Amino acid sequence: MSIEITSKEFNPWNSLQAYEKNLVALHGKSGAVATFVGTMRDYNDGDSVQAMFLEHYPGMTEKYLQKISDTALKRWDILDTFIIHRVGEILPGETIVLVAVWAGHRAPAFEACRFLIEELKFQAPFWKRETLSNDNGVRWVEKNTN
Amino acid sequence: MSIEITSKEFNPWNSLQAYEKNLVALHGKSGAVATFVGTMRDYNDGDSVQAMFLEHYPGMTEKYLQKISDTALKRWDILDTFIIHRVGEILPGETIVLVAVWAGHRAPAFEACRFLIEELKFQAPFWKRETLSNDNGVRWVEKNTN
Amino acid sequence: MTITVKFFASLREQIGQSEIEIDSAETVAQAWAKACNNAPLPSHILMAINQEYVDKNAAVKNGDEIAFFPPVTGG
Amino acid sequence: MTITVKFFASLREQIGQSEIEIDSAETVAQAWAKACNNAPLPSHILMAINQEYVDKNAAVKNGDEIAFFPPVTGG
Repeated sequence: MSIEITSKEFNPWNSLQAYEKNLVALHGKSGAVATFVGTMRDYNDGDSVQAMFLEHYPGMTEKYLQKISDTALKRWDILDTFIIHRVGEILPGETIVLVAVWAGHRAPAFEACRFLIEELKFQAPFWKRETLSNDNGVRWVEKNTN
Repeated sequence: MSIEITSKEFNPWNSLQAYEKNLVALHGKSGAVATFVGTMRDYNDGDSVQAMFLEHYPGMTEKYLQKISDTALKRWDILDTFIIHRVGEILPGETIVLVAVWAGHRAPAFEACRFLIEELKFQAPFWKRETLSNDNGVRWVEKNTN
Repeated sequence: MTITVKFFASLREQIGQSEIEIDSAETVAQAWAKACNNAPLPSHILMAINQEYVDKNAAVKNGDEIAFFPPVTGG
Repeated sequence: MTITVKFFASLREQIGQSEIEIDSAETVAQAWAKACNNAPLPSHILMAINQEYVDKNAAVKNGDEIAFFPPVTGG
């Protein structure tokens, strides 16, 4: 299991490739990997967005992501979980979050992956502040959508 | 949209990275990517498996994967789909299938990804023949599990 | 014109051939009977005409490619 | 010993500070009142003690780290 909070841009597919290289114990055991990648869009709520700042609560964020990863590993028959979340200044097209789940079979992989991203979005202490295009100012995103 | 049948080993994360480089039109529009990767296990149905051969029906396979991709693009609010399926001789740990779906939001990405892998597994004309370990012979997998 | 009948996977191995040509057939079931010397059509077998799933009563025309195969196990 | 009270995101901007130290409080609600000059606690605000979610009646002890923040919007 791994949890990473980073202020640097990352390519999710590179990160997955690097992470899997260390999953030697899963070779031949893992039959399914479900992943979710969240990317910054250049629009939100009908407005054009130029940039975003992602604030977080250092310490609590890691604790919370650890907790939901533990819950997923207990609740489903899965082999491993991997989460990376970006913080700081972000531009459209850049990756915000990566969630990956390895399992013997596909149903628990999908279910645990969906669980992790939903818990993360509704409970992990991150906040988005958008800088709108055309000098339309800055605003905090008030809540996540379903 | 892309569908690929290949007899060569592929790394799904490399393939995704290469494919995304050409998705320039989705830059800033795609907010969610859900992917599923199916990998060969070294066990099945209680037996140790040494190798596998994946037969398919050339022509019908491509047609069928095209059809389910079209269905997904009509049924959900998604931006693009990508499927790669391996055929021929495969060893444990190697990737069998990759399904990826790009969307503005996560719910349709997850749902369409799950739809594609389920339709593929239960309808696309591929057949697995396993070579068991310890000279325990060869057998055709009789049906896919849920 | 002829009709091409294809077999895949375990069925191909049982039949011992991957492809048989027959000169005519009205339905898929009849094509099976002609290609397989009137052996009964196994109940779990899937069928396609020109690479589209059909049932055993589907009509066949000259030049068609018919396929019979066991339940699929890809992915 | 003191109690550290932290604020995040839009709430941090409204309060104008990211961290305030108070000398004592019995509950989270009381810590809010002390740190914010008895301003009413906004109804949608989330609270944590030592980085675990709690409700406003949770008991506070010396040395605790208390945090108030708006609904989260990560992912």
